[in-house]
Amino acid sequence: MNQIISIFTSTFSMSVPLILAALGGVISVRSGIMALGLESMMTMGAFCGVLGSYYTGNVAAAILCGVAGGALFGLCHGILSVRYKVNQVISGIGLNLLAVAATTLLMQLIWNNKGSSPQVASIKQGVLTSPITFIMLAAVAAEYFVLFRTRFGLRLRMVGENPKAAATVGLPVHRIKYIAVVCCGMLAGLGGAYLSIDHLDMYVRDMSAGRGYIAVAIMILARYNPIMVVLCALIFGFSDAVQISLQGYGVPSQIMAMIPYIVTLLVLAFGVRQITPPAGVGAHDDE
Amino acid sequence: GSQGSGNGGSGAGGTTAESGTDKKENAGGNTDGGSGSGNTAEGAKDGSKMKVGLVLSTGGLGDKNFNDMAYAGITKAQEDFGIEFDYVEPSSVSDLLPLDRQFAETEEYDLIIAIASDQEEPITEISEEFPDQKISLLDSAAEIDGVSTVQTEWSEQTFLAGVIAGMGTLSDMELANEDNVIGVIMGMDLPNLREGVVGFTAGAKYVNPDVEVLEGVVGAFNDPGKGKEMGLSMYSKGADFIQCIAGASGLGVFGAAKEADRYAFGVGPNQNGEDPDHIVASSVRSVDEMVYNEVKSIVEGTWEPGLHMSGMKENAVGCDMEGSNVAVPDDIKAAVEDIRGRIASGELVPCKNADELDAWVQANQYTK
Amino acid sequence: MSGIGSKAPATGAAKQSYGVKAVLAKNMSFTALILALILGGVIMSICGYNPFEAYGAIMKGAFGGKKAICQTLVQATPLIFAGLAYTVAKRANLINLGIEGQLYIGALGTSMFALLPLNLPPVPWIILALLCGMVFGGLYAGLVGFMKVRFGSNEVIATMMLNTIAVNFVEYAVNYPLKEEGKSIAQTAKFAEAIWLPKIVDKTQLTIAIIIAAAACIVIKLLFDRTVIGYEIKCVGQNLKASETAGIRIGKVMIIAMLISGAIAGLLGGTHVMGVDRRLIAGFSSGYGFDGIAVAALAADRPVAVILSGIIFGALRAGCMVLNRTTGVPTEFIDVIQALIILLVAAPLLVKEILRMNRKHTAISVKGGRTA
Amino acid sequence: MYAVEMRNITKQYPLVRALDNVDFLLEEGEILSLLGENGAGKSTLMKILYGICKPDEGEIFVKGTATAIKSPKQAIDLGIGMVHQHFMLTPVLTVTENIVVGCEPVKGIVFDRETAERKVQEMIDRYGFGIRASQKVSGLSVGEQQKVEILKAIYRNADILILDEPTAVLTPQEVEELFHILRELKAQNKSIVIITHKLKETLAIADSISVLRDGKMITGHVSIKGATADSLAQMMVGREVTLGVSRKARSVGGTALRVRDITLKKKDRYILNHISLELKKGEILGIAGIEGNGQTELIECLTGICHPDRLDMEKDGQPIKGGPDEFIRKGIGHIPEDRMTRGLVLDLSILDNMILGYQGRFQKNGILDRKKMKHFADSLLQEFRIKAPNPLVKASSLSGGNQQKIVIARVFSEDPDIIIVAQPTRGVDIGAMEYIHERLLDLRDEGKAVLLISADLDEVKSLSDRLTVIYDGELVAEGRPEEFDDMELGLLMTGAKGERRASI
Ligand SMILES: Nc1ncnc2c1ncn2[C@@H]1O[C@H](COP(=O)(O)OP(=O)(O)OP(=O)(O)O)[C@@H](O)[C@H]1O
Ligand SMILES: Nc1ncnc2c1ncn2[C@@H]1O[C@H](COP(=O)(O)OP(=O)(O)OP(=O)(O)O)[C@@H](O)[C@H]1O
Ligand SMILES: [Mg+2]
Ligand SMILES: [Mg+2]
Repeated sequence: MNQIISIFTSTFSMSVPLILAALGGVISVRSGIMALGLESMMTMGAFCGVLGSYYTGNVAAAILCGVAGGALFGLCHGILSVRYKVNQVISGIGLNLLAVAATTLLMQLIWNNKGSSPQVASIKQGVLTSPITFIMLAAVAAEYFVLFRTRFGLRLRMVGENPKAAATVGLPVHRIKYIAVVCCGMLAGLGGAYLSIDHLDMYVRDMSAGRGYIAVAIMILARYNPIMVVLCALIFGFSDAVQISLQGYGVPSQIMAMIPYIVTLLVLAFGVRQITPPAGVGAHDDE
Repeated sequence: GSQGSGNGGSGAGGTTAESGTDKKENAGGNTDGGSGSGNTAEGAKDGSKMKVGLVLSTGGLGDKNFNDMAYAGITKAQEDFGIEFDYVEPSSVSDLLPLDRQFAETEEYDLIIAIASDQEEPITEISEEFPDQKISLLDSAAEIDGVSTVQTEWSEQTFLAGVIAGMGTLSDMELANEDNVIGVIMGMDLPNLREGVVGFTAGAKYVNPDVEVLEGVVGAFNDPGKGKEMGLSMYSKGADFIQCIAGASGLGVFGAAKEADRYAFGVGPNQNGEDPDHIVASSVRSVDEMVYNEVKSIVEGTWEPGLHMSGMKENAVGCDMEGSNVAVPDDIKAAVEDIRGRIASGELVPCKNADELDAWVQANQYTK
Repeated sequence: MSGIGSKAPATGAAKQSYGVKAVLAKNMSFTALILALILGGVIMSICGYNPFEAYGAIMKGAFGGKKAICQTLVQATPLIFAGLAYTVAKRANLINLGIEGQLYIGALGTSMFALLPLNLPPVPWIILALLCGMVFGGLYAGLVGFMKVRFGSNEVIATMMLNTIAVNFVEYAVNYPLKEEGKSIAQTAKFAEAIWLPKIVDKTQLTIAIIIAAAACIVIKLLFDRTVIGYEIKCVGQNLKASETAGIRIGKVMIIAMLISGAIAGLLGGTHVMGVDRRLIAGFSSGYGFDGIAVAALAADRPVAVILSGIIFGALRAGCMVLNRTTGVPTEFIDVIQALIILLVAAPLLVKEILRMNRKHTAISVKGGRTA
Repeated sequence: MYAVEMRNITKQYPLVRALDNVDFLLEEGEILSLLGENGAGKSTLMKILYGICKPDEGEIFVKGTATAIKSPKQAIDLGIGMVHQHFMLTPVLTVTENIVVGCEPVKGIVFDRETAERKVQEMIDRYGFGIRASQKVSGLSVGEQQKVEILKAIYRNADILILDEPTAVLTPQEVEELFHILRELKAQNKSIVIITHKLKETLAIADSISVLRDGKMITGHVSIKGATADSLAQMMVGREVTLGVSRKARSVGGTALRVRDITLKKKDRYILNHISLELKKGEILGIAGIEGNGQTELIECLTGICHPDRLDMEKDGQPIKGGPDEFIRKGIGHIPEDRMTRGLVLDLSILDNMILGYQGRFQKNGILDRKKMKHFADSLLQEFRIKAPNPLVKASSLSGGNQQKIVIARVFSEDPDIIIVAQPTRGVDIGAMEYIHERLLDLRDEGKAVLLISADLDEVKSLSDRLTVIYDGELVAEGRPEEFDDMELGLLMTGAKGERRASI
């Protein structure tokens, strides 16, 4: 019984950051900007969250810092890909590299150790009662509502599908895209902050450990739909939790570690076919 | 993304090891002539003309562990003997050979210190190429001509923590439970870490043959988030003591200990200060002292090639309870000291190999 | 009515030389590279390090002497392969984020073959072992192509999932079935000496792998320029429907593009294990697969430019080693510089704006407007 | 007062001077037809007015005041609306969403879908456009999409309306309906610019004309009075053109292609309903029909792209099946209806596009023969008078008409036995149109079999030796072109008069 509860809490706490980042990715992609930079936004969120807590000792301020850190990189990604028309795959990969290097340097400068930060004040409430979990749930609903019910959502989807057409009906294409990537950065940053100041109480170099990439996969698998994101992330988190729980029964751990990835691959092959991203991803309004 | 550190990464988060990389005094090269290949070292107590090169292990500085400890050791030596040093942080195992070679090629260094057993082969090649170069290889059991290797045993390092856990899980310690279950978590499934696991298990079964030892692998040295889940999962299965050998992922295991209100063991340096109420002890390995001693020997002219052991006898590995607030019952403490003596004296040889574990446990049972 | 400016064709205007800036404007990638280095230096000095000392060390490590150049080429080799692998798939409009996994599987294939006690003469043995790696890597990537064609699976997810699976599988292999007896390191036994890639320069790690890499780039260029399959890959990459209409078998072409891409990644793995480590070690790749994307970006997806681009990144890595050893400048600056290079090379508009090269255009048109 | 006055507009693209010091005037309350060959600069001029392109030089006055129009938003605020030549629609969104986006009705922050749909449906009904407001655009035919584009502009209540080739894909009835709407708008004192390559339409609707040639305005603002199709054509092209070629078949031979019972079902609906047809050597068989009645699918079935539920097809008595490669090899040429998506790989060079589909002929053991390709492309550029700097430039840099010529040149030069031609002259200027028609007739005279599918009634009527009408996946009528008059054809095409079921 204990174990089943443990698997479920584990599933949730591993899914929360993935859901947040993937939600961010959904907004970004829906506005026509590919979101390979999620990893960098999570990293910044995790780092800045700790930084905020370190300097203020206040958890709320820490969360805000984390969100701001993610938003900063979201904005960078936006400016590069919208204003300077950088290939979005490259911008994403470049920012991912930059985020890890920059945070490591900052750790060196601030804490004189480039591996991990000191322990800081943290939320530490466990996933079921954490404020970030509630923000996440609200974000899922809000994102769904905004995307599919509001005027802004309609415009955003229009921009993502066909920026040229959106421009010809007078929509402020760039502004909408900037809003979208900043929101994306905020959500992914919150996901990162969850890792560092809720689940743990410190920043460790590269601690997002590839979650940003997994969030990209989840977002695609979910067909860029906020509700489906939750489902897909839970499938992934669940298989990971089960994998952890089943370790130590003779199967080599490396084989066990493949399970969530194989599950995702199978879902991809036999469950979710022909995923078409918004037609305007990577396109510009003025070409 | 890329993998975490390579072989040899282990626990983290210490307080004793001087953490961090102070900005190096520029070592850009001003060894006013006197270096050559080492013969100036003979008899010199003052090392101010000496220069040492340090090739760290993959994973690099900031691990509050292995690499940071080595760095702390060499800075201490710098203070005491006035030597100069340069160091490098390899980014992958494939870079080890060219880095070792670059040090040797300059012929500026009186001693090159290499860390971790994955440098065995590069060092073998380099020592053949530059037979006059003095090289120390730490944490390796290889016998290489002209190289001083310092061997430590993972099985000795974690054995005493196993003893505490094995006795503690059935004791009336505050956070222990009735289940006869304990656990051990590796960062990655690597052979030398597995020796640590076997040592821990052997230690526990030495005092408590029926104890169940859960094993887990996080899959990365830099994922404390997953480390924590792994820890929580084990605690939920009834474990009350967990030894982590997981680099920075181990920090997550400490988090799990706090959340589940159970016990954990640190590894590497003394990590008890990370959470003195839940970390009972740390399975330490004094890499800093090993580095210091190698430098010292070269300064004092006592450096000698060959295989050196640095075990429990030399107090280089073992169990350190200093700084922990956990109240360990006196009988356990006594047993730990007793067993420490038996290992140091060579009376008891911890098991290293999982295949031999059952036989070893049958053959070795603790009696006062 | 018409102004002076309006008579001259625009190309004529662009040809007018404005000294250094005009030269820079014509070589935007080069300009971006320089700018990234300068920016990196500025950041270094802000953080309190001496950029001249740092760049001196990097130059010394990358180009200061024969050994340094060799080291640069050694570091460049895997990057060239990875960049090329990404480029090939990219031309078919497939984003192959799975090079990392494919190179591990390729390395596994080569190693398995190399560990067989065959005792063939070196040349055929080496060739067969490399081919084996290519087949492994190719099939692993081909699987993604197959999934895409058969199930319509998104290749970005598939390749990312297969990365982790491959890395774990190789780790399993070197920990269990292929592990060297009696060693406490997760690695296979050393290959027989006959199957080590021949060195070009003694006492370095520079083997004929670099030549294989350069040759691969040229072969791929010829493939695109001169062969039907290359032509078809380009068509499929640019316009699926037109390709379908033209009778090109899209599925086949996609799978072939992935096979080639994966085979190149496999060759990376194979040459690495046979040339550098001479055995399979867990975690030997320090993220080559992802670096390949940057290399391909710098080369703007042109196969031959990949060679140069790989060498530039290789030089940074080689320079990083000396930087790390001889100065107190943290190596993370190299990563920062790499990231800046990637971003700036991909953003010629930004570079122009920073250097205020846009001015020239507007200046002319404003002048023309007045005269009109 | 002029509604729009553009002065000294110049626009230079890297390789072409699209507009050279152009003056353009539009009076209030008039309908002006902007004429010019492909690539003359018509779209560019209008895009400048709408704020999509920025001119290098020149001034714009709207309703008398000088304005710098920097974005479509600004143009919209000035009361300008535009129907774009290439659709600006988002297929995954609904008709309503496409139309209202940018000035949506809202309740608070929520998009008020009901009101929007109601309003749009009212407009649709008023103009008799026969689409559903809640439908997704992806399910619409090209003609219907064109209507959505028109509604988009009208919905915004523009005073100045620009229509860039709105009639290219409409039937005569639909064109008539559109003109009716335009006259209505004109009566409300709105000013309208219409671009069309069909001179008949210009004569029917325009009050005045302006003609662009090679980026220069050669007429200024002139009244339509006294103009004839021939005089307009001459103005545009700068030489005489023969309009409406028609040459009768000399010798119709044996059966080239026989198809029986093609059937294609999607979601229980017949897209193609037991179609049978027979195509003879030396004849052009025309299929007239409004887009979306199965033409696309029929073409795809006849060229191997789509595999229908039933297909029984014989060429020269031999059954054929397989993919497009097989069909091409068997000598069935295909000029797709949409050059941008099916005909060309725009990002590749002209050279590469010239061999698309026939790359097998230019290779030996998988290696391409560059010399042969280059030679081939050069000769085609010359023969088909394609305006291009050299064969190595990207196909995307050509104007639409010239792009179309590449597709045609490629297929014609491969000497296929059967050619399936869809909308060969869509958006092509009359000079090029004439040329393409001549070529089709030449091929027919050489004894090839041609299947011509077009929405342009003049085209099918003047070229076909036999004519049939497709409606809702069925062939509803067959006969010689002279047997039908335009009105009757129009009715057949809209299904209003489908009395006889043809099996040809
Ligand atoms: N974005 C662009 N870049 C480069 N050249 C362009 C661009 N847009 C238009 N041109 C060129 O400018 C010229 C005028 O094009 P425009 O689209 O205005 O012609 P048009 O009169 O509308 O022709 P059509 O009847 O084919 O629509 C053409 O030669 C075209 O190739
Ligand atoms: N980047 C470009 N470089 C050169 N020419 C271009 C470029 N983009 C578009 N063009 C050409 O400019 C023309 C203008 O594009 P647009 O989308 O307005 O079509 P258009 O001219 O109205 O259409 P068409 O020529 O098909 O009738 C196109 O004919 C196209 O070939
Ligand atoms: Mg217990
Ligand atoms: Mg046009």
